[in-house]
Amino acid sequence: MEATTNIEEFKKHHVRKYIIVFVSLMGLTIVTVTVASFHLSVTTAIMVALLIAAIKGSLVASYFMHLISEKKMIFMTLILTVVFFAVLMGLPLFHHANPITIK
Amino acid sequence: MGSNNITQTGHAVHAVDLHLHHEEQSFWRKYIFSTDHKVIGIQYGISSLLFLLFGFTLMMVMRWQLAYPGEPFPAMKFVLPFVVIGLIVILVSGFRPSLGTLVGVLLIGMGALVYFLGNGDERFPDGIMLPEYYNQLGAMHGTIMVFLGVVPLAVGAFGNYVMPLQIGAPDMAFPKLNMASYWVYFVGGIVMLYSFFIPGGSAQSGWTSYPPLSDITVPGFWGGQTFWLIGMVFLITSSLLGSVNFITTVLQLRAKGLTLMRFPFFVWAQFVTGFLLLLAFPPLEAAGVLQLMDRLAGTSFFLPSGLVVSGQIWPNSGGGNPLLWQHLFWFLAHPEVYVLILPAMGIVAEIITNNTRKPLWGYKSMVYSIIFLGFMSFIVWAHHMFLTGMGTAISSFFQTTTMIISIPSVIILSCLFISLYGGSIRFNTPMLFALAFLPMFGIGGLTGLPLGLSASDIPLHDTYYVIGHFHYVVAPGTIFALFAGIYYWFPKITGRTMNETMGKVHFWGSFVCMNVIFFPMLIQGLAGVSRRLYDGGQQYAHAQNVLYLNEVMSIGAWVMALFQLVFIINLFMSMRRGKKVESNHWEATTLDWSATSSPPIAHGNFAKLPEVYHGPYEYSLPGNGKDFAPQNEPMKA
Amino acid sequence: MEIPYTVTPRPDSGLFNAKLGIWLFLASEVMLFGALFTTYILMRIGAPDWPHGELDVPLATVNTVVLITSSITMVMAWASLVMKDFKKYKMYIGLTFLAGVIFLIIKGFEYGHHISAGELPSSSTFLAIYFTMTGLHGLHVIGGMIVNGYFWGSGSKMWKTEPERFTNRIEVAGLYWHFVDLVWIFLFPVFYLL
Amino acid sequence: MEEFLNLPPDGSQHGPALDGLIGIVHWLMFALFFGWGIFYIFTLIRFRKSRNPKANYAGVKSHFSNYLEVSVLVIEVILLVGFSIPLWSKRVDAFPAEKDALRIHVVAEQFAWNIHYPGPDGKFGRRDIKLIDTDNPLGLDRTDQDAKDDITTINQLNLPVNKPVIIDLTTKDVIHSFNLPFYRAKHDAIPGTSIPIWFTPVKTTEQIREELRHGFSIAAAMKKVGKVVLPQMTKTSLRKGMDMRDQMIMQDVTDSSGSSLVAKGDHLNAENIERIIGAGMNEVSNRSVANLEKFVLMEEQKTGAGEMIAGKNEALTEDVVTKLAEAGVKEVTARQASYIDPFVVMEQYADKSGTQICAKGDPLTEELITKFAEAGMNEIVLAPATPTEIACAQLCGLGHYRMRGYVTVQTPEEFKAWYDQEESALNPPAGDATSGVPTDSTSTSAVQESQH
Ligand code: HEA
Ligand code: HEA
Ligand code: CUA
Ligand SMILES: [Cu+2]
Repeated sequence: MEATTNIEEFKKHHVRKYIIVFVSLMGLTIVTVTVASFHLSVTTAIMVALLIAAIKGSLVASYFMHLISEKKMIFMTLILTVVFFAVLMGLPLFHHANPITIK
Repeated sequence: MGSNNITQTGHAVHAVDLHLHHEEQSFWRKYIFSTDHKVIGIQYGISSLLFLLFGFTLMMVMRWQLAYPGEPFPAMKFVLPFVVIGLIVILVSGFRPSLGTLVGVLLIGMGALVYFLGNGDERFPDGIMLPEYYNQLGAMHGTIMVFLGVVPLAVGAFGNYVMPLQIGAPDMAFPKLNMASYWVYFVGGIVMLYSFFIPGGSAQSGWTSYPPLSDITVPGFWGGQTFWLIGMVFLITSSLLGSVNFITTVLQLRAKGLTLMRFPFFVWAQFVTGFLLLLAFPPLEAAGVLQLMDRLAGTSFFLPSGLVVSGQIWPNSGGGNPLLWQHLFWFLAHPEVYVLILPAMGIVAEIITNNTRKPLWGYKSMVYSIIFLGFMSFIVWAHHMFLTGMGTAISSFFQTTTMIISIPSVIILSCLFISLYGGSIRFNTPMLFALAFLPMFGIGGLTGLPLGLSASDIPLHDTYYVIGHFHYVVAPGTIFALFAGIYYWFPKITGRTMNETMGKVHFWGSFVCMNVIFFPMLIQGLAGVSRRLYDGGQQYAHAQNVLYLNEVMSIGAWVMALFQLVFIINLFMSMRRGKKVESNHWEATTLDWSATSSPPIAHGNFAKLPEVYHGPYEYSLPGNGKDFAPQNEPMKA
Repeated sequence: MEIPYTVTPRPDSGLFNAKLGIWLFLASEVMLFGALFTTYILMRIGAPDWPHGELDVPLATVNTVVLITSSITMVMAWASLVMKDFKKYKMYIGLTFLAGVIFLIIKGFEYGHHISAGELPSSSTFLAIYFTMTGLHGLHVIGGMIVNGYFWGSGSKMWKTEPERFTNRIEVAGLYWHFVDLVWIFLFPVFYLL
Repeated sequence: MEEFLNLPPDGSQHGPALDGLIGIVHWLMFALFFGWGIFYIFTLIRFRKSRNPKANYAGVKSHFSNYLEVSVLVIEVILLVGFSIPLWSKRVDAFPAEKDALRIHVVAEQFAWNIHYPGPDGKFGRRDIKLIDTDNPLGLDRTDQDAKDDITTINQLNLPVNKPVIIDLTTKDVIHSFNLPFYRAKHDAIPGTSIPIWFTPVKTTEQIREELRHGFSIAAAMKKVGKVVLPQMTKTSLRKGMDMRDQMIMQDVTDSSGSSLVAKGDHLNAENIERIIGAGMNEVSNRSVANLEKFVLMEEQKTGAGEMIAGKNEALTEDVVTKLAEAGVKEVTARQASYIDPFVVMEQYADKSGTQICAKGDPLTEELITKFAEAGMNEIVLAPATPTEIACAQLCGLGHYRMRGYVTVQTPEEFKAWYDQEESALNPPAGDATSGVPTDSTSTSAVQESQH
């Protein structure tokens, strides 16, 4: 962060933001634990849990890790990573989707 | 250390440079735990050359068994050359504490190692090689060549030494990390070597280490496979540290005016390679951890239920998936093979432009191709697994991507060919090696095509055709490019040139032998001979009429070793006796030659950080006076 | 010759070296954990049945809270440095370290419980992947604690000589620490809730 | 092109298509290689420094390389869409109807192929890993109704010609790769899953063998006759710490109680030396290890007493060498043996007087070679005895290289005869007590099968 930042300004803008994020993270944790006790069907449960985790994850990445205001170069790197990460996640698909079977 | 020579021959500018920025460092800080990218590059270079030699030796031992199955192994015949060459190296280095002497001693040590590896009841009872030992040699040859030889030489040594100079950087972005990367590599290498000495010997499931075989042969902690895995974790970590450093350096420390499209092609190659290492290696690290868990904690990640080994039900929980390993392994290993080739292409591009005295033809399309190549290399991995039970959809996907990825290679190679046209070609040793790279990589790459089509891969998969395919790319391909690089940058590193006559002997000998070794592999492969056969195929009827080639190939390999001796002697003799030369000996344009004095050693590459005014290969520009325009000099025209 | 852009950002990229470096490193970590999550999916698909409720959800919830808290203290530690408040920094980074300790202690209890109940990695692929992933995550926590501990202790001397560089270092350490937190945010539902 | 590439003979229905694809790809490869190759050589000569001292900055202006690259791309698309993908799809999607095909299970293990036929009922019996033992490597549950008529063999796969066969492939331990080079079938066997593959053999083993006929030079074989010096018996005094592993012990040594310490034929390695010394002996008779198995005798060998040691054409095994050493024979005339894999003679041959030497299909022996030589023949025609084999293409451990099975593709009648024979061995018509366990069919060698 630039050394010239006005301290008061910084406090107002950033520290408040961090606290809001923190509170939402806590809230979402409670939500996900509660939802888990609802006995939803497996697919729904997985969707919900992963959705919440994704939201939490993006909060951490966006605010704690300042991704939201990050430089282009880092975005490019991460986009590349995300693409290959997706490929990696698709691996079970490659494996299971198309076996040789006798029809 | 040889760097002694280097300091002695240093130019005035460089001495001043040293004086300005650094008080005298201790021996250890300067040569052993140095953070200077050039010293680290040399460390990588020496270690990886030794490993290459060692990997080659393992193969020469194997080739004995392939040529003369079941005949007693004449260990001493393989030990003697090491001792002799070690003594010669010590001799030409003049019996004083120097890099040459150290390497001479190491070579003699390697002779002792080979003696150890060529004897002993658990390897050669009654002088005859055991099949399990053959498998150990094969697995370790592959591993050592790829992970301890070529990658560290291409990336660790050339990347480290040359790349920062070419972009006008004072050093790597993270010098300490750079040092750590070398030492982690070193430890990984030692772990790998050590595994030969444990009971049961080293890993023996191929360099691919497919489970369940790798899980169940010599299970438990004291199995060579465990050491292989631990060694790999070190090597992967080293590569990761290195790649973070490389990418950051390229992006952050490039000189003023050095825009991306003014990069020398070698820098592009290293840059793309950095990303391949960064993103492809972690999955193998994960897979390595999983296999370690299988071996040490008794988990079943790669072991399905219901395994019966030698009539006994294998005690484990089951439920795992053996193909998972293959996916994770090839997810790395296909990008990895491009890690083996891209730096080589970079080196070849530098040398060809320099020795044709004209710009690289199609620089831009080459850059786009190499980026595309890097990207695509992540989505072709399953072409190594066509025969593991793939339906049409998935196999179509992977063979299509495989065909697509061959196009950028074709483009790069075409550009290099066309670059020759209209040049004024100087046939010096580096150029000879670089030129030979083209058709050799051509053969290797072209033989990839029938393998990449799933239907024609059926007869060819896991035959010597595959072995022939990739050796053409890595041995007369990459290794030749690396030789070219050594001859080319030697004056940069030492201020002297290598002997041309010996260089040419080395070239022609290696060129002929390489083809004698690897072309017959394609023939055997088409005849259907499987790879990794202890007796070279003697048991099989379909192999009978190509069996005679085994002896031919083996003799080729041994004769080639003799030509490598010429190289080793040349290398160390030239360090002391080579002709002293100007700092821009080859009249090159890139910053590594034009902006620094030769040889720069210790911290500080440039008296003043250079500024770049134009593209990398402005040779023979009409109206520019001399036939080359260094990047740091504004063009006159 | 000094290496440029260790403290000030390079104008065209807007980044100082270590920031780019750590993001690259994190990119590789993403691929590392990606491979493990893929393994998880494959193991789960391949298993005849996947255990539910075998793990201790309350303890893990506490651990989630602990890690999230450590993330905010980490970011506050950095923010304190930006606001030139070294005392607060010391407190926050200390708290972050402490949170790491608590996390590991709780994790240790969980592990001990499983092991004494005979639930070993070798018992099933579920336990295998559970131990492997949480274990590897634990190692990452330990790694982060070593770094944070260093910056709490002798490493913090740099504040006096090169405050900006030190602030950068804490930012970088923070990025790593948040990533470790982020991994846990996914591990938690994946193992405990599903 | 296929001939030029020297692909092995092919006996499958789909093989020509695969070979054809390999051929076409190689055309492309050669075109690119020689096209660029000529350009390359030309530029190297034309633009060498002495001929062209000043380089041309611009170089090539034309864009022919773009057209070239595009055409490579187009050809590759054609290869994919026109050839490879349809061919692959045929292999993995277009399985023949179950009723038209023979269905077999193949279970690999270190280092053998277990073959499981369903028997006349067409149903595979239950297999259970708990039942696996040396007699029942498949773990077949013979009490299961479906298993009663199941035929199992080891390393011997019999198939009828012209009938599609579906093979369900799996393995008990590590990954193997089921490879029939002469039928262009290859697929990995993965533990934990069973993967079906299929192909149709259209040539019998017999026919493949015909295609593999090749000359064999008797004259060349006889050039390898020479004197072979045999190792002699000596006595060696032993010291602790000696290691003479290249020596073979020529006597039995027992301890005082008469139990054997080392046997004749053991090697004189450090361990054995220690044992012998331990028994209080300090001298032993020995000879050096000969390793002459590749030689066959050209004349009969007898002891001084006229006792037979070894006949003409017999190999110089360690045993024979030992006997010769004991008899004090120093040197013999012998010939280096000519073959490793068994071959059969592909013609009927007679000597000058018209006496038949061999019939077509006789296995080639050293004895036959000598006979041919004596009859003054220079060249004969051979073929491998068991050309159609099952190879293992995936590294599977120390025995990977010798994991070899046999496929015998027969006429439908021959196949039926074999099937019935196996079947009746399994369930003898009359109450034969020895039934129950399937016979190990490796003994039914492929040579006899196809000879008839
Ligand atoms: C540096 C290493 C390297 C490189 C660059 C390549 C490049 C390629 N490889 Fe190779 N490959 C390996 C190393 C490499 N490979 C290794 C190590 C293995 C085996 C691993 C194991 O199993 O142990 C392997 C195995 C392998 C397989 C698996 C085979 C099997 O197991 O059945 C396949 C299948 O698709 C394949 C395909 C390809 C393709 C399509 C390319 C393409 O990228 C090639 C593109 C290049 C060209 C098409 C050349 C262009 C030529 C011209 C333009 C004309 C030239 C003219 C003259 C020279 C005169 N490779
Ligand atoms: C980069 C990779 C690389 C390289 C360069 C080589 C180089 C060589 N390889 Fe290698 N090989 C592999 C990677 C490589 N190999 C892999 C991955 C496998 C598969 C393993 C498996 O099955 O799992 C394999 C398998 C393999 C086999 C098949 C074994 C089998 O299937 O059973 C054979 C057979 O001949 C072989 C031979 C050779 C030969 C003769 C060389 C020669 O070209 C060697 C030439 C060597 C040099 C030219 C070294 C020169 C070095 C110096 C001169 C050093 C100088 C030293 C100082 C200055 C100090 N290799
Ligand atoms: Cu079975 Cu190789
Ligand atoms: Cu590949």
